Amino acid sequence: MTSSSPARTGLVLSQLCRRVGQQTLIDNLSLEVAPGDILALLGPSGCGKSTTLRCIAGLDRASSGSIELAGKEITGRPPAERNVAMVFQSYALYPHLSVRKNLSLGLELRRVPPAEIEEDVERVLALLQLEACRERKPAELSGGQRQRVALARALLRKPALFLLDEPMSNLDAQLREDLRGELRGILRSTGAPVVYVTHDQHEAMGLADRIAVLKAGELQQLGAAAELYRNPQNQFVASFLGSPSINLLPLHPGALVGLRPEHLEVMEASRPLAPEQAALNAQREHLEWLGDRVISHWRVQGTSVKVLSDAQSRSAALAQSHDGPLQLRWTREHELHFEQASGRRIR
Amino acid sequence: MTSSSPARTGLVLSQLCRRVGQQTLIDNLSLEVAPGDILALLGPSGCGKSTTLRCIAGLDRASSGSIELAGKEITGRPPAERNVAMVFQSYALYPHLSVRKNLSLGLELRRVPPAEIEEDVERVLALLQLEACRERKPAELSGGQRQRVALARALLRKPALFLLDEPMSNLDAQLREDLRGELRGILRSTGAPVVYVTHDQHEAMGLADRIAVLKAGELQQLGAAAELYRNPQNQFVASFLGSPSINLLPLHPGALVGLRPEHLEVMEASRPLAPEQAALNAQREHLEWLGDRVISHWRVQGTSVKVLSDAQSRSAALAQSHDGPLQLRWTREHELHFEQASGRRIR
Amino acid sequence: MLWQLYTSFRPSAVLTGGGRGGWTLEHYEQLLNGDPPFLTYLLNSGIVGLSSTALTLLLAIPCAYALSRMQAHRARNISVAVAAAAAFPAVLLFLALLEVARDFHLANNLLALSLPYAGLCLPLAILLLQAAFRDIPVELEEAALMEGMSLWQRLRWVLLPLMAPAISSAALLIFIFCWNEYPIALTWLSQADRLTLAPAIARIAGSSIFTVPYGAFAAATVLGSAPLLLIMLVFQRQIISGLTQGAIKG
Amino acid sequence: MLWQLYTSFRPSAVLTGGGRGGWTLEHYEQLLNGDPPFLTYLLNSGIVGLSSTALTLLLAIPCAYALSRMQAHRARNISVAVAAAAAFPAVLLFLALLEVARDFHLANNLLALSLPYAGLCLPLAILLLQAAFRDIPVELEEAALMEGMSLWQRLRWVLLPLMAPAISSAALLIFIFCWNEYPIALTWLSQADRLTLAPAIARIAGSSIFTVPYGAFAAATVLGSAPLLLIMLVFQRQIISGLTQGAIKG
Repeated sequence: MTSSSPARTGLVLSQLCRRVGQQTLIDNLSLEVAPGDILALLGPSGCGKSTTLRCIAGLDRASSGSIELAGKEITGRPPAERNVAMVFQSYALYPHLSVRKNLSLGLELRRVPPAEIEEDVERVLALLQLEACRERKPAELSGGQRQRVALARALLRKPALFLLDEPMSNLDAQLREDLRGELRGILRSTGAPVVYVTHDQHEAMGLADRIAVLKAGELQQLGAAAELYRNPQNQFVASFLGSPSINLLPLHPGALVGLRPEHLEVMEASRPLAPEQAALNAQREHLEWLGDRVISHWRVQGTSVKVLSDAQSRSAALAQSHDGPLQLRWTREHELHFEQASGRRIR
Repeated sequence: MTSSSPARTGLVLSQLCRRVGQQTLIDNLSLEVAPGDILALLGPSGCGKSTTLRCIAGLDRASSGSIELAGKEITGRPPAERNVAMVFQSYALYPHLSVRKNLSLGLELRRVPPAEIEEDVERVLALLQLEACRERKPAELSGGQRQRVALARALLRKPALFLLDEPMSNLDAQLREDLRGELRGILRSTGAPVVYVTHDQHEAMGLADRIAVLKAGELQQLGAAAELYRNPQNQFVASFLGSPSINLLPLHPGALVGLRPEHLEVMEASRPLAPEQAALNAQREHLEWLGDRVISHWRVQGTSVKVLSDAQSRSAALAQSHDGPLQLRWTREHELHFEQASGRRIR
Repeated sequence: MLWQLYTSFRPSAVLTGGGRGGWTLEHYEQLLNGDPPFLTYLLNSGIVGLSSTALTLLLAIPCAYALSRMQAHRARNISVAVAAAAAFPAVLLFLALLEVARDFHLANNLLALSLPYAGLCLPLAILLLQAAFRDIPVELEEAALMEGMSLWQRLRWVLLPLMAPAISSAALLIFIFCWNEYPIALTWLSQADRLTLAPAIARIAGSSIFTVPYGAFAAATVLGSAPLLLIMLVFQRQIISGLTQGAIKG
Repeated sequence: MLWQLYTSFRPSAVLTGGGRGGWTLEHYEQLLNGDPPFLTYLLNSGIVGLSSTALTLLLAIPCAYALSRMQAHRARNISVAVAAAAAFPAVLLFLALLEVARDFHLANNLLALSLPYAGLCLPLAILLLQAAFRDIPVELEEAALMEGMSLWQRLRWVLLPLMAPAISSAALLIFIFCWNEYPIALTWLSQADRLTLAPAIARIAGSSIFTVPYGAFAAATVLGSAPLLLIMLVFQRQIISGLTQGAIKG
């Protein structure tokens, strides 16, 4: 399903840097995105993900390194010559123009024949189910419709690369989830490489073929969602992915042991421990119901630990009951070990 | 853990209505929130949840109905006399004043003795770990710190009721999750009733004791998170809670059958069907990896169906493999039936 | 204002104190048939106002755009300098301007009068338009840039349409300033048929305040302000649509 | 401006064409020792400027606040009316004002002069401040309301501090207008020791343009604009801090 072999015909970033004054916003970033591949740039705010996107678009200047698209070096070229389309976080629709004019203006100014514009616009309007709001102004549209118009404007360009800057962040949580699959399908169908910036791990995992996790301008890890989740290379990636986030316990000197909340089990302290398992005594704090699952909060050796269990599971039942001392247990193979100083994965 | 018996000493809304022109923003809303109880008002944007909060605060006028707080009717009273504290979505910190002054200004103007103010402010600063930014201006704080200052300002008032209007919506997803438990603990410790407005189901489920789901100004259902999830009274509540949202299939004339994605199992069509089970043939579309779980998308009788499985489960393995016709199976007792016209739960 | 309207229709005899009388158009007739007729003044003021407004906007729009897109720090310093220029007392420039007019033979040239007017209005216009440009999200322009639009196309299709309300109000302010401006017009213009409204009315009022022909003065006042009110009414729709647009955007 | 500075330090003989000469302070001496001394004019202008500014702001702030908190539709109509008032040509009011001055014995009263000045500045000040009030998020005021603050406390502690940059620039504009205003001052003030700067300088320039004492005029110009530049420098920090504050907020 995922074509992760990067072809030279897609987007290639080599040792891209951007510095402003003393600050390094992007630090030696190398990436490849093949045609038809969706890459998510994921990280907290200020991690350099938007700056990277703006460098690729040509809106910000790279300090060093190169950007190649479809085999051509585009590093120094002005945005207009890069054949790249971008969907902005604010959508950046022209507020004084109708939806139709928003879509056609760029084509008209590039002297595309009117008949062709007409046909393309109608095709894209139909594809994104926007026919009904053809003559409306952006202010008269809902958030989801505005997002679709912005997407339609990008699609019309038939660009060599799509850039999307948190296109869902202005939408309701529910709508965001519903649109994820639709957006993925449309982006896939273009056959162009796609770079998708987001700070939302669910969005990145749900939409992208591969995820690049950034922190302070540096690439932390690049890979498929499942790979990053199961085999994080450092503590930052382990913490950033997963919800609720991974529990980090100082079980060994100089090292932190990461345990995913879903790998922990609640058990009576009196029950025998299997040889492949480890256990810690725990004090119950409180419960959060998440529909079909339950997060139980525990205090273990002075730190707070979360356990994620199915609502029907024995763990959930024990967490609710109020009798007897309880333990959290886990299988040792699920442990992720990190060096405490550097955060680097040890084993 | 949950004290859901509403006492007359908390907040009581009786048949609250707010109309503006032709529009009904709140439609006959009755609610009770006991002291120490956290109630979440949950719904999509425009459902009237913020308007309800503003009516309780006195910032908007109720058209009819009554609001009672701690046994006293406050419906027509000005906001200043209601003894209610509110945390705004934008935090509404005074940008020209330091954190300390932001906290103390209200008390100073109410002629609280300076020594008392000093003591209270220091106590709240310590509680919310804000000592270090005592002298900073709001613009110099991070999003999470701003939120805590807004919370601190509300706490200082020692009000009879806390109102929170999407206090997390300006924070990163990760931070939001981390702060949930902390916020819950702090609100709980005040012993006052709390009304918490949000459009995020996870936030509502994670924070509140009870959730009131609103749609177009009307109360849809009120109850604990687990109750709403397992036993929704109509299609709207069923769809709004749960992520990914419930699958709705037109299996019977005039009715929709709701099936939660985690209740569906992927199975080879050739395997025998248990008597308590039902099944439908399905066409695989694509997969989303969510760390420890997988959402597989299927086409069933022309509609799109989502299945949520553990990443290690047999369903996930089958969804990835490419051989043989597959079925989605479920136990009949998990079916939720809704009347197609009204969306009302039938059984 | 209403009193002026009333005065302008009363016979002179009544106004100077003697007797009672009916309504009259004598003042208006007097004005319109004067030498040169009053319409000449209106026309002159119109020419000066329009040319000054056009010239000011032509210069102010590029300056304001450049300032709004500059680095915050540099733009701020330049803005303060521009504000300082705006604050420079115009009265103190009269004499220098007069010499310029003489040396370059620009006296009694209505279009040339728009040069000092534009100079005087420019700083304020730049500040007004700069604020409006800054209110347009940069992302809008970046989107246009990504679509391959040139600077001129971005201005023409994206920025200026969004600036319409701000440009309208700036234009209105400039026009009103030029229409009412008195001291420079007084010194630059001496030929009777080249006078703009303000010096013309002042001339009607006469040099001493005790010999004022009230009726004629009132009539001139009415005639002189009528076009401005007319423009206000025309622009009103513009201004309202501007305000509405802002409301929707916000 | 620089040329004026230069002229003001040259002897009269040089300026009128005859001979060469060094630098001189004669024009300044002449001015400062005149009867009344030039400082009187500066002082008069200062009094008029300050009192007008204070009066205007006192009236404009409540109006602007009320307008900014009104329903959008009603506020818009009133704003248009205010804008129309701002556009009314001041020149055309001179005569009416003059009669008011005579009837109420306000001529030669400097504080009374601030009445027409405030009247003229009020519409623009209201519009400026209204825009600034609208930029303050309503939630800030609601938060203060929830904290139990009265209207006055909200204004004093929350709104006005945030308005400081807008109020400063409005005050500056009003002050500059009053400082430079010429026609009304000319007609209201006749006593030599009550003149404000603009009519005083005009008097120095004389009635005919061919007998201008260039040196004295230039010196007066320099002295007249120096305080304004000084105020600009003082306000500069205010304006810059205002701009910075805006940047952080945005």
